[in-house]
Amino acid sequence: QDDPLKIGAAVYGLNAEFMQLWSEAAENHPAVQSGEVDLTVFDGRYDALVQQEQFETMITQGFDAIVFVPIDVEAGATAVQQAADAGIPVVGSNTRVNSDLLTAYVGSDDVQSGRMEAEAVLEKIGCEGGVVILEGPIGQSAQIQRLEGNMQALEACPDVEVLEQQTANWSRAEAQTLMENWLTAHPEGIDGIIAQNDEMALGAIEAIKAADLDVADFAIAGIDGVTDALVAVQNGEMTSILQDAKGQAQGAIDVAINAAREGGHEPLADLWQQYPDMEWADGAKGEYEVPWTPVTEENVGELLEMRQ
Amino acid sequence: MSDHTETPAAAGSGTETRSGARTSRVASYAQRFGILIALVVLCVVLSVANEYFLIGRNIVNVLRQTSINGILAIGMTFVILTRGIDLSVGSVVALAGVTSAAFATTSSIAAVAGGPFPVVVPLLIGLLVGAAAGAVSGLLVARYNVPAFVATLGMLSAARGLTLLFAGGRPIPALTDGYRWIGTGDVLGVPMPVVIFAVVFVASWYVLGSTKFGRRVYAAGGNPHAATVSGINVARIRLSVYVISGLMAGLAGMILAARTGSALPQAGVAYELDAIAAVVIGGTSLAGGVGHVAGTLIGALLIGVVNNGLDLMGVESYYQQVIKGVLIVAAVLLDQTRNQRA
Amino acid sequence: MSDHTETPAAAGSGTETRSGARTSRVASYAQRFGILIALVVLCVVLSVANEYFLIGRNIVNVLRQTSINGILAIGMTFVILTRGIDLSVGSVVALAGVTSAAFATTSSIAAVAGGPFPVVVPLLIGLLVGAAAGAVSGLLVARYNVPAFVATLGMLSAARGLTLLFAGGRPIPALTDGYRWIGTGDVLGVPMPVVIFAVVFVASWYVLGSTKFGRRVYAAGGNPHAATVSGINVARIRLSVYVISGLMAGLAGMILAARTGSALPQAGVAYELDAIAAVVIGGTSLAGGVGHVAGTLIGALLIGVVNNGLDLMGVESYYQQVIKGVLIVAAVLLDQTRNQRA
Amino acid sequence: MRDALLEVSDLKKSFGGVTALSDGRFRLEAGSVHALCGGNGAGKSTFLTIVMGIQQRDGGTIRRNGREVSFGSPAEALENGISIIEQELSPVPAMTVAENIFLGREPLKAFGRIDFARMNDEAQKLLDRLHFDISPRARMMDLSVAKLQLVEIAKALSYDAEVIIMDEPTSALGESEADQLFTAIRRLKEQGKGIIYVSHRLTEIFEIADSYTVFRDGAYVEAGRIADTNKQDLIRMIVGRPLTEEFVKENAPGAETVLSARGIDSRNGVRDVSFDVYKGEILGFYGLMGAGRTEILERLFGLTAHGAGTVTLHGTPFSPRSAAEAIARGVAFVTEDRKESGLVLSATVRNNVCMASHDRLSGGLSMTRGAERRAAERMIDMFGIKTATDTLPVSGLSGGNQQKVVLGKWFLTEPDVLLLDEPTRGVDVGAKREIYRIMSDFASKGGTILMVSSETDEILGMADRVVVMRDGRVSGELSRAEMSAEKLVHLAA
Ligand SMILES: Nc1ncnc2c1ncn2[C@@H]1O[C@H](COP(=O)(O)OP(=O)(O)OP(=O)(O)O)[C@@H](O)[C@H]1O
Ligand SMILES: Nc1ncnc2c1ncn2[C@@H]1O[C@H](COP(=O)(O)OP(=O)(O)OP(=O)(O)O)[C@@H](O)[C@H]1O
Ligand SMILES: [Mg+2]
Ligand SMILES: [Mg+2]
Repeated sequence: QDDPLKIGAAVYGLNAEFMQLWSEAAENHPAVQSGEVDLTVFDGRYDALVQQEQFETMITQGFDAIVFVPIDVEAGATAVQQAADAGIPVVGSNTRVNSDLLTAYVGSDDVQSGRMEAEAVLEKIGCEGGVVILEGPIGQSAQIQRLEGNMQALEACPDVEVLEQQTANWSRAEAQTLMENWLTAHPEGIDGIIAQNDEMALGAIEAIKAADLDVADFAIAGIDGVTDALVAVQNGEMTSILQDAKGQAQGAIDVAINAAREGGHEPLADLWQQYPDMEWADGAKGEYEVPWTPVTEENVGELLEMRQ
Repeated sequence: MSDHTETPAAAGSGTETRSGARTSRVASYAQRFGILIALVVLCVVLSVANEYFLIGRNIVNVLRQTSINGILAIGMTFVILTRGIDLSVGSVVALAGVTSAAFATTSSIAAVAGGPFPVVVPLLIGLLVGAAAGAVSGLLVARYNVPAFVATLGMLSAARGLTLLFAGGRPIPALTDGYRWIGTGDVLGVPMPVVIFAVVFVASWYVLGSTKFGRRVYAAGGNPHAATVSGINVARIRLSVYVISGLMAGLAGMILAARTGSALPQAGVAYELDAIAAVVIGGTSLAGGVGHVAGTLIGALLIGVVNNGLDLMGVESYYQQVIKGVLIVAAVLLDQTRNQRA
Repeated sequence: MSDHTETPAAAGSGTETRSGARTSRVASYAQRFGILIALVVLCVVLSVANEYFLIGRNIVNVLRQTSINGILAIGMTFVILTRGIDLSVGSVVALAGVTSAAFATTSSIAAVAGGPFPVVVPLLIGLLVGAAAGAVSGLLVARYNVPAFVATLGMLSAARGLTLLFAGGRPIPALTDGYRWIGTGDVLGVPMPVVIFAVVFVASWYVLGSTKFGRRVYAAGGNPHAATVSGINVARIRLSVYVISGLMAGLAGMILAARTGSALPQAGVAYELDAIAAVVIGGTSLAGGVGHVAGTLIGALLIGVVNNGLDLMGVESYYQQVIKGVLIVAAVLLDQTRNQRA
Repeated sequence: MRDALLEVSDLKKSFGGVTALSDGRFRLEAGSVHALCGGNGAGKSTFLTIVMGIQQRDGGTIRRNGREVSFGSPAEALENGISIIEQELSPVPAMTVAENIFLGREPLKAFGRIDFARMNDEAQKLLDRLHFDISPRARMMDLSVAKLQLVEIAKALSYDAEVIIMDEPTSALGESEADQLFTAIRRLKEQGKGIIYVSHRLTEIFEIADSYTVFRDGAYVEAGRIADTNKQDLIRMIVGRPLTEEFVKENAPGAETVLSARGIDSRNGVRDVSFDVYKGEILGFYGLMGAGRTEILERLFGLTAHGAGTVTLHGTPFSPRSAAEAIARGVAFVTEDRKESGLVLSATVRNNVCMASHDRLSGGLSMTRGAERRAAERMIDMFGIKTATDTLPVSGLSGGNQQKVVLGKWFLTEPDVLLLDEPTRGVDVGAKREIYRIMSDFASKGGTILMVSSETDEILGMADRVVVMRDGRVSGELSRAEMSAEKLVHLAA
């Protein structure tokens, strides 16, 4: 075997659990484990410019392919352009980037998850009452798209009133404070809580507990399936929509290897078996959509097992 | 006491002091009146604007929400009084949170072998970690003359990295009830974070106002050279205040973890800004030697009330940021013009 | 009266000054030697450790990556020299970025009616917005005696809110080629950001070192009372430095937008920390009156090299944070021990 | 009658509740030196800073050449031909001497660049003309207090102002430097300038001034021609009652050696200094500026690194590594520069007084408030510190009163050995006498004093023995009987 392929994974930030799961999965890709691929993960520190600079660094070092999880849809385009100019294929993962130079995108449709979580909440409250929405940082693509999904679901329930809608910046502590204040401002009115990620849903749960209210009286949903949320689902406190970090990461690496080898790579990741709907198609497709998995009391045990 | 009078520029401005200590102490608080008035005005406006603002439950909320920043700000007050600054508190919050939580989790993955331990073990660990982080910053500042900004910026970065390493980037969940009680329990209906905050506040008031150590903190900050000539070991005082700030960060980190139910390695980001803001809004001078924890308390409450009030009224996030910025400046401006000379 | 000069602790730290303003200026650079040596040592280590570090292309990368922080840090140097601080630069970066970009986008949703305009229009807008933000902070500090920390913290929050409001939370994409040239063009192979940084650096060197205004900045920071008694309008100087810092933030914001190809309302978060760090690492005292942009340049380069080197070597993110913290302190420590008295 | 250069009437100023000035009156004629006299806290500095536009008045009128003026800032006063040497030295520490002198009016060359060469040249010329031995290129933070004061003098003179205010310009100077200043003042007088001169050294006033104005408790008392008055009368006007002899000296040295130095070195060229001090003795140290007296005291007190030589205290080795150790051995040190090393300006009088006695004033952890208050009140009484309460920040005290706070701080430690570096700097005649009496009592009760002073009168009046220093070495030692002004000056030069 010749020199290992040098693949870089530029992710927007590693301080929170989801991207940590993503990058761990990337490191565990069979090709990385076998030494076929030499993977370097770059922490973008939540800054579009830092990511762009990391692209410059990878270009300097002549990486063979890049997997890209941008902080921002628009700002990522320049980085992709630079890589393309240097002849390095870029595979998007998890978050979209507004560029047609991307070799492929392996991710999940945020609009869909937004709709799914909102539907879960609405179903539980019987399509009537008041809900609040805890949003991600305004302007981020996940926030925009998940909100779009939230709204699609809400349209079907005209009797539901959106009492409050505010960003808690994906943060559990911020969501907890926000929720405490909302519970005061709407002493009776809140029936459902649509949180655009799990961390914020967990914060809301803590706020409810702190106010001596019963979590069971609220319909709460989040997205991502982080470990704490899985536990909360197990306790019957919330609903979560699992975003398959492993599938996204490993799928993207397979596509990246294929692009670096200019075709002919046999995919090694589990996800191609796991999801019957996902078709490898010789790695030539522009988009691979990794399905969402609603976390239910049935599958939560198994999912938690996998986290160990 | 009443070292803490005021900005030298405004020295003796409008304070009738004749009958000694008592009056002067009152006067020294009177100098906080500006910012206290700002707080009161804000509260009045908010209680008119929103029916829920003044209800008991919301008051408890405000206090609880203020407690973490308040505790950090009290530690920060010690540091700033000596002309220092501690940028690392946010990171130390997270570090102390995850390290202590590892001794208090029932989750087998994250727990330290043998755990979970009774609550005093993680509590001591958290305080110890906080104090150790503070001691490192303090040594750099006091002994090696590294500017406080650089030393604690280094600690900000390093402590965050260590936290993430220690926790593997994941939260430490499933904390024991004993541990969670620090954040969610209550004493006679007063939430624990508020109780702890109150204890810390009273203790710091006592230490700064009535002890030898407190006197020396003011002296070391007001004029380190003169303090040295007067036989005060300025380096030791400097070291101590960073340890105190670290302890406070440790405490705050545990309360935060206990409140949120798991210790998050990304907790506390940018907390230093709010803590410093509370101190400065409260009238403590970044030039050292002048200030008081009472002001810090008011500063922290002001920030807490602004956040709470804007949330209560459902002000949109973007406007919140604009209004928050304006309000903080306006509060200090009100204080400033009142105290200005001539 | 009797403003307290406070020779900072390091006063008279063994600097033999005999033959003059010239020598004294040289001496003042000599005080940067410590940190310069730290930078050189770091570069040598990195070039041994990584084959790519010293290649021309990477050097260009480092310079380009340093330029934005460098430009901010130069503006910050002016502010810190007057005993001030500007926490708002990161937010002003974003505000100037989006407002100028609105005049330079081909996207019909985000554009200002009639746009896109020739590059000079957005450029002027960006500078104007930066200067205006600086002027507001400056007025609060200089005229209304609001502590710089509070005034600029307010601006940090308000400018971010305004940015998000203005842009509706979304990036402003599709900037004109003319505008993008600021960030991606080059002059004789030197990237534009580096060219602009160089021009700003030389200009600030000249202004601080050779002009009346420069002397006044040092005087206003070194001893505001003495400056006032010498007939210097200290308030005006204070106002000016915040305007300069705002201008630099405006410039940096446009370069950032031009480099990334769209103006992000959430750009520049926490940039103030790196900018202040560059200034302080470069030896400028937060107590005012002492320091030099040459030090700031070295400080900014040091931070840039650390970031670049750790990425080049593919050091894992969490370790990076720890190492970065340690390296920054170590660099200053090296400097400090060299300059320490006795 | 010609319009006066400056005429001030009914000037008022109060700081909150404290009235600093209730009726300030003054009339300055061209070509004259007019002394402004008054005790500590009489309102002199307040008056002068208002004239200069540094502070704003509450009431009253100021006329300049007959025209009513109101200066909103020092810049306006400078434009109107008034310059000032402030009582509190206020340099820009990191700048050079020349830069400080020309601050705000630097000579320029093409493109608005500062002409550093010319600036240094002109500063050099100015300093040479005044016979001040200072390099224009030295940085202010490297200079001693005395030299800082010389620079401030040079700076004030360089404005070529018509009215020059000098608020205690000689308080940190030795006599020879003061003489240089007087030469310059006479020259200015001939040029028709007017000088307002403040000093607590009355001999100086009789040497240089033409007329006087006396303030007491913030109000005008009397004015007149120096030729028509004498020292006794002036003292009476200043203090409000007659004072007899200036120096009080009742102590007699014992035979027991308390402190003994053998061949000690210190930085800045102090070499091989030896002396003994006895119980109950006041040992004077005399010398010109920079002779190294301060360094010796700093060395004894543990503030500088120890060089060669040994010191014993009560027969046991004494080499403190910190001030705390020195204090613990019963040594106290009234430093020369109260602003730099003596006081925490932002702290209250009480906290400053108590600063070196924390252990004594605390019961374990807690400070004993009552003890602190009583201690402060005792020292305020003992030294006659003029302050509304002991809980005001010392930054609000007049210069002389600040000096008394420093003295109070050290007397409170109840030392055996007192190191005094220019102890009466800026203190008024009445209080000086009080301080001398306290020193004398202290020595009579078995205390030992080492006193550095640049005033020959003070040395002659108080010292039992004097060590004269020159260029860091002992150039002679005189007993009280041998002492005379001529011998001191001769040995020092
Ligand atoms: N900033 C201030 N705040 C409060 N009180 C002040 C302030 N400045 C001066 N005073 C008070 O005003 C009075 C007059 O002070 P001033 O400095 O004018 O005295 P002075 O005549 O110059 O005394 P000295 O000879 O000691 O210098 C003093 O009682 C002093 O306490
Ligand atoms: N070149 C210098 N660099 C740093 N400090 C100095 C220098 N020269 C003097 N000093 C300090 O300044 C203070 C006063 O020094 P200086 O020798 O001029 O004082 P003085 O009172 O005029 O004379 P003496 O030394 O005889 O007391 C001392 O603390 C001394 O250590
Ligand atoms: Mg005076
Ligand atoms: Mg001396």
